[in-house]
Order: sequence, then C-alpha cells, then structure tokens
Amino acid sequence: MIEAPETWLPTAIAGLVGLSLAVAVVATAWPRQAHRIGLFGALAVFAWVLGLSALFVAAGPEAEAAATRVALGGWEAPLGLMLHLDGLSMTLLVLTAIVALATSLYSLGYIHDRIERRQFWPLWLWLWAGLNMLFLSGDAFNLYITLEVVSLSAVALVAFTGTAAAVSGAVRYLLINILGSLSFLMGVVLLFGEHGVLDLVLLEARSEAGPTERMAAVLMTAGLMLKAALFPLHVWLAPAHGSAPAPVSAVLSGLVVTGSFYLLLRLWMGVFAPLATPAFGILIGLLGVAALIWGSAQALRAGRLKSIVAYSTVAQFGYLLVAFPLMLVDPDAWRVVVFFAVVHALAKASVFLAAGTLQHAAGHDRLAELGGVLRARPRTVFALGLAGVSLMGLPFTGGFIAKYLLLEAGLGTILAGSVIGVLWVVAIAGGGLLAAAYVLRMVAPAFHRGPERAGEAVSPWMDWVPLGLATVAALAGFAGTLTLHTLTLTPGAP
Amino acid sequence: MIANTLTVILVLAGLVFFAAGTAGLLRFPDVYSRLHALTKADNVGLGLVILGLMFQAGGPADILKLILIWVLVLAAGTTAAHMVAQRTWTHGEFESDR
Amino acid sequence: MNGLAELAHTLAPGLLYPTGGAILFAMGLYGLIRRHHLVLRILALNIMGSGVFMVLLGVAARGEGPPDPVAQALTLTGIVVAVSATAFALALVVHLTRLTGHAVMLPGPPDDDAPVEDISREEHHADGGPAAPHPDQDRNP
Amino acid sequence: MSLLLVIFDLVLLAGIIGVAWRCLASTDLFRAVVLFITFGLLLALAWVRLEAPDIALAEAAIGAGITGALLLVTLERLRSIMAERHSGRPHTPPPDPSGPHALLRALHDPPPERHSFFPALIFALVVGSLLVTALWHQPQSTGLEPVVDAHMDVSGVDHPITAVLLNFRAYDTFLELAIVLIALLGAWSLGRHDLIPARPAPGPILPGTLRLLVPVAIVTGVYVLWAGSHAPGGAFQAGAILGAAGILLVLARPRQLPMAPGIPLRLGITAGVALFLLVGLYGLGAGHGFLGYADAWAYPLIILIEVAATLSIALTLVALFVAGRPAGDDA
Repeated sequence: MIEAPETWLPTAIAGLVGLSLAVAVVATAWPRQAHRIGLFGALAVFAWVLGLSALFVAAGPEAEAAATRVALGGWEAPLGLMLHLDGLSMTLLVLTAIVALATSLYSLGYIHDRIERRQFWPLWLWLWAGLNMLFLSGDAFNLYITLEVVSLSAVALVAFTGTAAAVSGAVRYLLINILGSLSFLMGVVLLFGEHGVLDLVLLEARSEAGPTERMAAVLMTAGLMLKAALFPLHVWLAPAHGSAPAPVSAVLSGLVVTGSFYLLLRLWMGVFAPLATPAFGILIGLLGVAALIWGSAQALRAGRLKSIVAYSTVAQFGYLLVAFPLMLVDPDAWRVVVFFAVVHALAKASVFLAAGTLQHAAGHDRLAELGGVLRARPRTVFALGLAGVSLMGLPFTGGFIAKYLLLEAGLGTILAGSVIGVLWVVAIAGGGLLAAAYVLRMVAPAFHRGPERAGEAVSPWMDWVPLGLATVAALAGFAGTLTLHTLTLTPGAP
Repeated sequence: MIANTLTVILVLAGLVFFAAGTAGLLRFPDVYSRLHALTKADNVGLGLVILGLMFQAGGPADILKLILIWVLVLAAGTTAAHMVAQRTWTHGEFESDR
Repeated sequence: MNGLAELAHTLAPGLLYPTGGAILFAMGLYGLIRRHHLVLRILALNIMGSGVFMVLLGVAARGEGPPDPVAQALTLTGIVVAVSATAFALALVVHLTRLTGHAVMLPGPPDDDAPVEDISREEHHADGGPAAPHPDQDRNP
Repeated sequence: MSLLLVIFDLVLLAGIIGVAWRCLASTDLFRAVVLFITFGLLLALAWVRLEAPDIALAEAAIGAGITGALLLVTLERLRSIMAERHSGRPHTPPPDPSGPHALLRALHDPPPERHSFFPALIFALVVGSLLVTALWHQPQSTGLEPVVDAHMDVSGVDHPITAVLLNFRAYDTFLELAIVLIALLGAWSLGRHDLIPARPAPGPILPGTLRLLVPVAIVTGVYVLWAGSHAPGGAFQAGAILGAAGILLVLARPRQLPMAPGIPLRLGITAGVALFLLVGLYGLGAGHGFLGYADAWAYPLIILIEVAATLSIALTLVALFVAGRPAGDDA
C-alpha cells in the first residue's frame, strides 16, 4: 500500500533544502572535484524538484495549507521556523531547476580553466541552494538571511573573473544589495515590533493598514525593487549583468531578479494586502511604463550584445509592474504575471547563454563586428532568435500566451470603465513591438551578406544548451495550463 | 557601607587620572609626550577603578578576573604605545597630528 | 518632580533606543548618498545596519520582564552577516583600486562599449589577476 | 534613579549619534575608521544598557574589533597600492618617506558637492521621521519571550539566546555560518596576490606581548564558548576572539606567514557548516525534522556544533583579514 503523497511532502521539502545545501557544502570542501560534484548535484537536485512537484500536484486539491508547511527542528511558529510550499513557490522552484540545470551544463563547457572552475562551482551551488531556500522560506527574518545568501554569492560570481569592468560592476551590485537587504530588514524589524511574530502566515493574520505596515511596506518594497532592479532603482543592473560571465548573467537576469520579484508578490498578496489600493496600483503601473520605455531605448542604443540583453531585462520587468494595476482590478491576473515572469526567465537565460557562446567564438561581443560569427553559427543564432521570439510574444510561444492573457486582463479593465486601462493596454502591446526591435537588432547581422568567420572553437555544451533552453521557453506555452493550475494551489490567493 | 564608600572614592580618584591623561592627550605638543601622559595616567586610573570595583566583587573568581583585565590592558596598552612610538621614530609624525 | 518622573517613564529604553536607531538609519542613508569614497560608503551602510539592530534590541527591551531572546539572537545573526558582507566589500574595493587606481563609485553606469575580458578563452588565466591595469577604463565623463 | 538612567541613555545616544556623524562627515578616511571603531564600542555600551550582554560581547569583538581590523588593513592596502602607482615601479611595502604623505593623498575623500545636500537631507529626514512615527505608534509588547521561556526545559541548554540560535532557529544560524563562508569564497575568488602591507616593529616587545596574549585569548575563547550554554557567550563570540588572536599572529610576522596547506584549510573553514548539516540531515532521517534533535541529545549535539562552528569562524575571519587566496589552495 503506497502512502498518500501528502505524508511524504514535508520530508521531501526539507530534503530538497538539505540536498541542495549538501551539494554546496561538499563542493566547498572539495574544490578539486567541484565541477563533477556540481554536475551530479545539479542532476540530483533537478530530479528531486521534479519529484517534489509531482508529489505536490498529486496531493494538490487535498493539500491543506497546513500540509505544505514544515516545522524545522520540530518547532512550530511562532517559536520556530517554518518552510512553506505552495503553488507559487513550487512553480518558481521548477523554473529554477530548469534554468539552473541548463546553466550548469553550459558552465561545463564555458569554464574550463582549472582555477576558475574551483572558484565558480562552489559559489554557483551556494547561489542555487540560496534560491531554493528563498522560495521555500515562510519566515520574515529567514527571508532576509536567504536573500543575503543569494546576493553575496551572486556578487561573488559577478566579480570572480577579476577584470576591472566586472569588479566595478560587482562593487556597485554589492552596495545596492546591502542597501536593499538593510531596508528589507528594517521592515521586518518594524513588523516584529508591532506583532511580535516573524512567521509570514501569522503576520498576515494580524496585519492591518496601520502606520507600521505602511512604513514596512515602503521599506521592504523599496529594498526589493533595488534588488530586482525595478525602475527607477535599476541603474546597477546593466553594468553587473553585462560584465559577468555568460552563465552568471543568465542566472542573474533569469533567476535572481525573479526571486526578488517573487518576494514582492508574496508580500503584497499576504502581509501587505490591506494596503493595496488602486492609486498605489496606478503608481506602480506608471513606473512600469517608464521602465519599459527607458529599458527599450537603452537596449536599442547599446553597442554590445550582452548590454542589449541586460537592458531588455529592465524593460521586461517593466511589464511585470504594468501588471500590478491589472491585478488589483482582476485578482486572477497575478497568475498570468507569474507565468510571464517564468517565460521571461527561461527566454532571458537562453539569450544570455547564446550571447555567451557568440562572445566566446568572436572574443568580444561588439555588435558591429559580430556579423561573421553570427553567419557562421546558425544554431546559436537560431537559439537567440527562438528565445527572442518568446520575449517578443509572437504566436505559439510561451511569451505569446503570457502577453495575450495580460492584454485580455488589460482590456477587461477598460471594459470595467477604467480610462487608464488604455495606457496599460498600449504599454503591453507597444512593449512587444519594442522587444521585437531590439531582438531583431541582435540577429539581423546574421542575414546580411558577408564573409563567415567561425572564430574560436566552441564546446558542444555551449552549442546545444542555449538551443535546448530556448526550445523550452518557446514550448512553455504548452505548459501554461499546468502552470496556471499549479498556481491555483496557493492558499490565501484568489 | 564602608565598601561602597571606598568604591566611590577609588573610582572617582581613577576618573581624575583618566581626565588628566585625556587632557594630556589633547594638550601636549608631540606624540611622545602624549603617549607618556596617556599610558601612565590611564594605567593608574584603570588600576584605581579596578581596585574600587573589587569591593563590589561577588567572590575570589570575580576579583581574579578584574586583576586579569588590568594586567591584560597594561600589556596591550604598553605594547601599543611602544609600537606607536617606534613608528613615529622611524617614519616621522603624521601631518594631521600637528 | 512628578512631571520629571513621568518624563522618565515615557522615555523608557524601549522607546528611546528605537528612536535613536531610526536616526542612525536615516543618517547612514544620508552619508551613503553624499559620500563617494567606497570605504566611506561601506561605513555608512554599517551605520545603517547598526541603526536597524538598535531598533530591534530596543523593541526587544520593551515592556516589563526580561528582554526578548529571539530579537537578541536575530541581532547576533545580523552582526555576523554585516561583518561578512563588509569583509567581502572591502576585498572588492582593494581589488578595484588595484585595477583602476581609484576607490570611488562613479555616478552613472560604466561605458557600455568598454572591452570585456572573456574567461572562456584559453589565454585567460586566473592565477594573478590581469597583468596590465587599465587606469580609467570604467570612467564615464 | 530612573531619571538618572534616562539622562545616561540620552547622553549615550547623543554620543553615538555624534560619533557616527563625525565619522560620515570626515574627509580623512583614517579618522573616519577610528571614529567608526569608537562608534562600535559605544554601541556595545548601549547593548549592555538594553540588557543584551551577548550582543555587547559580539559587538565589541566582531562589530568593533574584527571590522575595525579589516578596515585598517584595507586602508593600509589602499595606501600601498596608491604609493606603488604613483612611484611607477612595483614594490611592497612602499618606501618609508612617502608613507604618511601618500596615505594622506590616497585616503582622502573630498567634501561632498553642494548640489546633493538638500535632496539627501530631505530624503533622510523623511525616512527618519516616518520610521520614528511608526515606532512611536507600536504597542509595548514583550515579543516572543514567554514562548521561548516555556520551551527552555526541552532546549538542551540553559541560556535562552543559545537555545534560540542553536535549537529553535537553528536554520538561521546555519545559514549565517554559510554566509561567512560565502564571503570568504568571494574574497578568495578575486585572486591570491595579497600580502599584509604593514611591517611589524622590530624588537622584543611585540613578540613578548604575543606570547602572553595569544594563550590568554585561546583560554578566553574556549571559556566563552563553554559559557554559552548557560550564560552570555557562544560560538560567534568565541570564534571572534580566537580569530582576533589569529589576526594578531598574522600581523606580527607577515613575512613568514606559514604556507597554509590547501586541503586542511578547506576542511577547517567548512567544518562548521558540514557538521551542522550532517546533524540536521540525521535529524531528518531520525524523524525529529530537519535540524532537529532528540531532547536527550540536544546538549551534546549543540556543543559539538558550536565547537566546529567556533573553529570555522576563527579560521574564516583570519582568512578574510589576509583576504587573498592562499597559494596552497590552488594545489
């Protein structure tokens, strides 16, 4: 007799944390074999996450809110720490597993210097473990600690090539991250002072629209916006993402930024829900429109391939902000926003990986001189294009479904009589056009006439992984129903 | 009562030495005389404060800890003063010291 | 006299120290915006952090009875995190100074079209860092 | 009496804020760092006043002590780099006559521009006053103290803060150890070309003092570690004290730094997290939950974890002070 999935779920959740930490610790202690430990660890964590998601979906309708919470050390909140798994965190865990596995495979080919490898793998495995723990955390202070694990390892990964551009980007990134963390922590402290608990579920039950919640919301939102590089607090992003090694850029733009956004969503759907008013939604939406325009303009102007991709992250996250006012009108829209973030993360990671392959082959990533390599590497260009098509939102891709659903929600707002809804619809449609413009800028040189230049030899991992990930991003549309269904399993959400 | 009075008198006396040392640090013209004022006055001052606190100690273990603190501060302070003086002797004074 | 006693009661540590912590936090923020040298910016962030800890410990000391041990444990954790981040930040600053000759975070993003060294290529070696420093590489006038 | 305490509180807070202000307004970095160390020591006094002796110990050892040492050695490194760049030929340490003057040039931050004064001031005032408003509206609750108190008998230790750190919220503490480790991995990934630029003064005084201080520091560290189960103290404070002893040793003879062996060093810095994780996974397997202990085993396991954590923290702090990756690590 097989036991019901929900009895295994708590052990599987704690086991995921234990496994991802164990991989990181072993790689740190034994750096000589770090790349092998990393490869097997990546496969193991990936398999574990898939198994966990199967368990979760199987337990789905029966899983009460209590079944998805795990008391660490046997201590229930408010005394102890609780891990917290729901549809939202499950979706992001699966996303993380896919992007992280692809990045790990790609890094096998990309980082082959013996000494670089020893530095890269332990930090990267810590970053992955940190992301897993971030998505599973259900405690306000523990969220601060996991955020620090994520940001310190991310900064170290930006800096570890040791070049002037990378170190300069890393310093800026680190200071911004510390500032964001401190601002977040001050919010946590305010909430703790008011309510005397740290557990998010308990906090949600006690929160109201008082001065503490208002100030905590301001501090924590500002801190997370700094970390997520949401407009207007975005200036650090392009230097850090653009100068990091390709697999690191992919993870930063695909996952780390998404992690901060996840936390914003979680807080505003939970603890700060009483504060969400239409005026606030419109303010955030306007910031989103500004981000969309500014990011796209920079992406259209930038001279380097990776800078274009980095600025497009600012623009695409503008989209997520535009969706905030829609969420206040149509409570169901949040699932679409998450789905959009998932598709964006997949596509953005594959674009960065493809850009890394081209940069490796050419020895630089200046767009003006990249034509020969682009012509000689149709597979990589195809990956770039396929992921780009998903970013633009052309039909049959994951990006299309996400943008279509967002547009639908926007039109719903207009029909509900909101004039400013027109702006959101124009922004969502126009953003797709701008995305098309900068994606075409990236791939256009491939179609010009001119000599081919294969450049430096590229390992098979670097050749195929971006294509595989881009395919996943494009096909994500077919997983849309499943994702949206998983997201309905979030207790407390509409 | 007598113990309390002794404590107050000794700690106050210690504070006078600290005040004198600080005045020396601020008023004396060069590094050597400043060190001279600071280390001597402060070591005596700390000794008096600790002697005063001994009358408040709960047992011999506390008294021993207090004495240990004084000995360690003496050793550390003396070494630090020596190194500052030596650095000044070989490198000259800092501009901002004048 | 009665008024003084009441004032003393109002200004209990549970109120006074959180206020001081808030002032330190705001002051650190001010310093962070105004000063340019990276070491000073790191000091400003540390002062902000101390402000947060002061609020937390002040909150823990509120009310009657012994202080809240959870808040104190969180502060201890926070101090260790702060020193780790500071140590790493200082290492980055030293490295940046070695490469560029300055320890100042310049306003505005660095030049997008500056050359980027590619670590995936054979000729790159991590042993001793880059051989030739580029003095003003990431300056953006 | 209570009025006197209020006056003391006000004077202390004014001192802390004043020193912080002078530190942030200073144009001379050396002065700013010294003021920052003073700031840390004053904070320790404030923590004692808030009935937090553990935090005061940690602030003095980690916040003021270790951070201060890190800041001072950073200034020394920056000075040495600048002196090298100005003279145009590589040499460490720089020639003596240029020492203090190069220091003054390199470690100087000009006063901030006028145009950022009002925006920054208004921004800080708004944030500060909103924070104060929120804090003054809060209830005077006691937080989680009663909950912790009710569970002390099954925690395995007698000191509430150690119980929270290593039992009730052990996950946070584990991640805290991980963060110290990640900071070191990050610093190591930058390269291995770092020496301590300061030269020790010749003569018998420094070695003699070290012969006295280092054993005392080791005894104190072990005592603070052991005391943590029933009184203020614990792994982090002990690790900081031992780390400070290590830093003193490094400072005293930078030229003859013993070549740190690769594998034992790696094992040493990861011992804390590795042991913690093993115990945690064992708890998961044995049915006490991840990072949980059987009540009877709580005390010995907590002590075991604390010993390993102390060792790792001390080693990591010394390594962060040295900053560069030891040559042995690449072997």
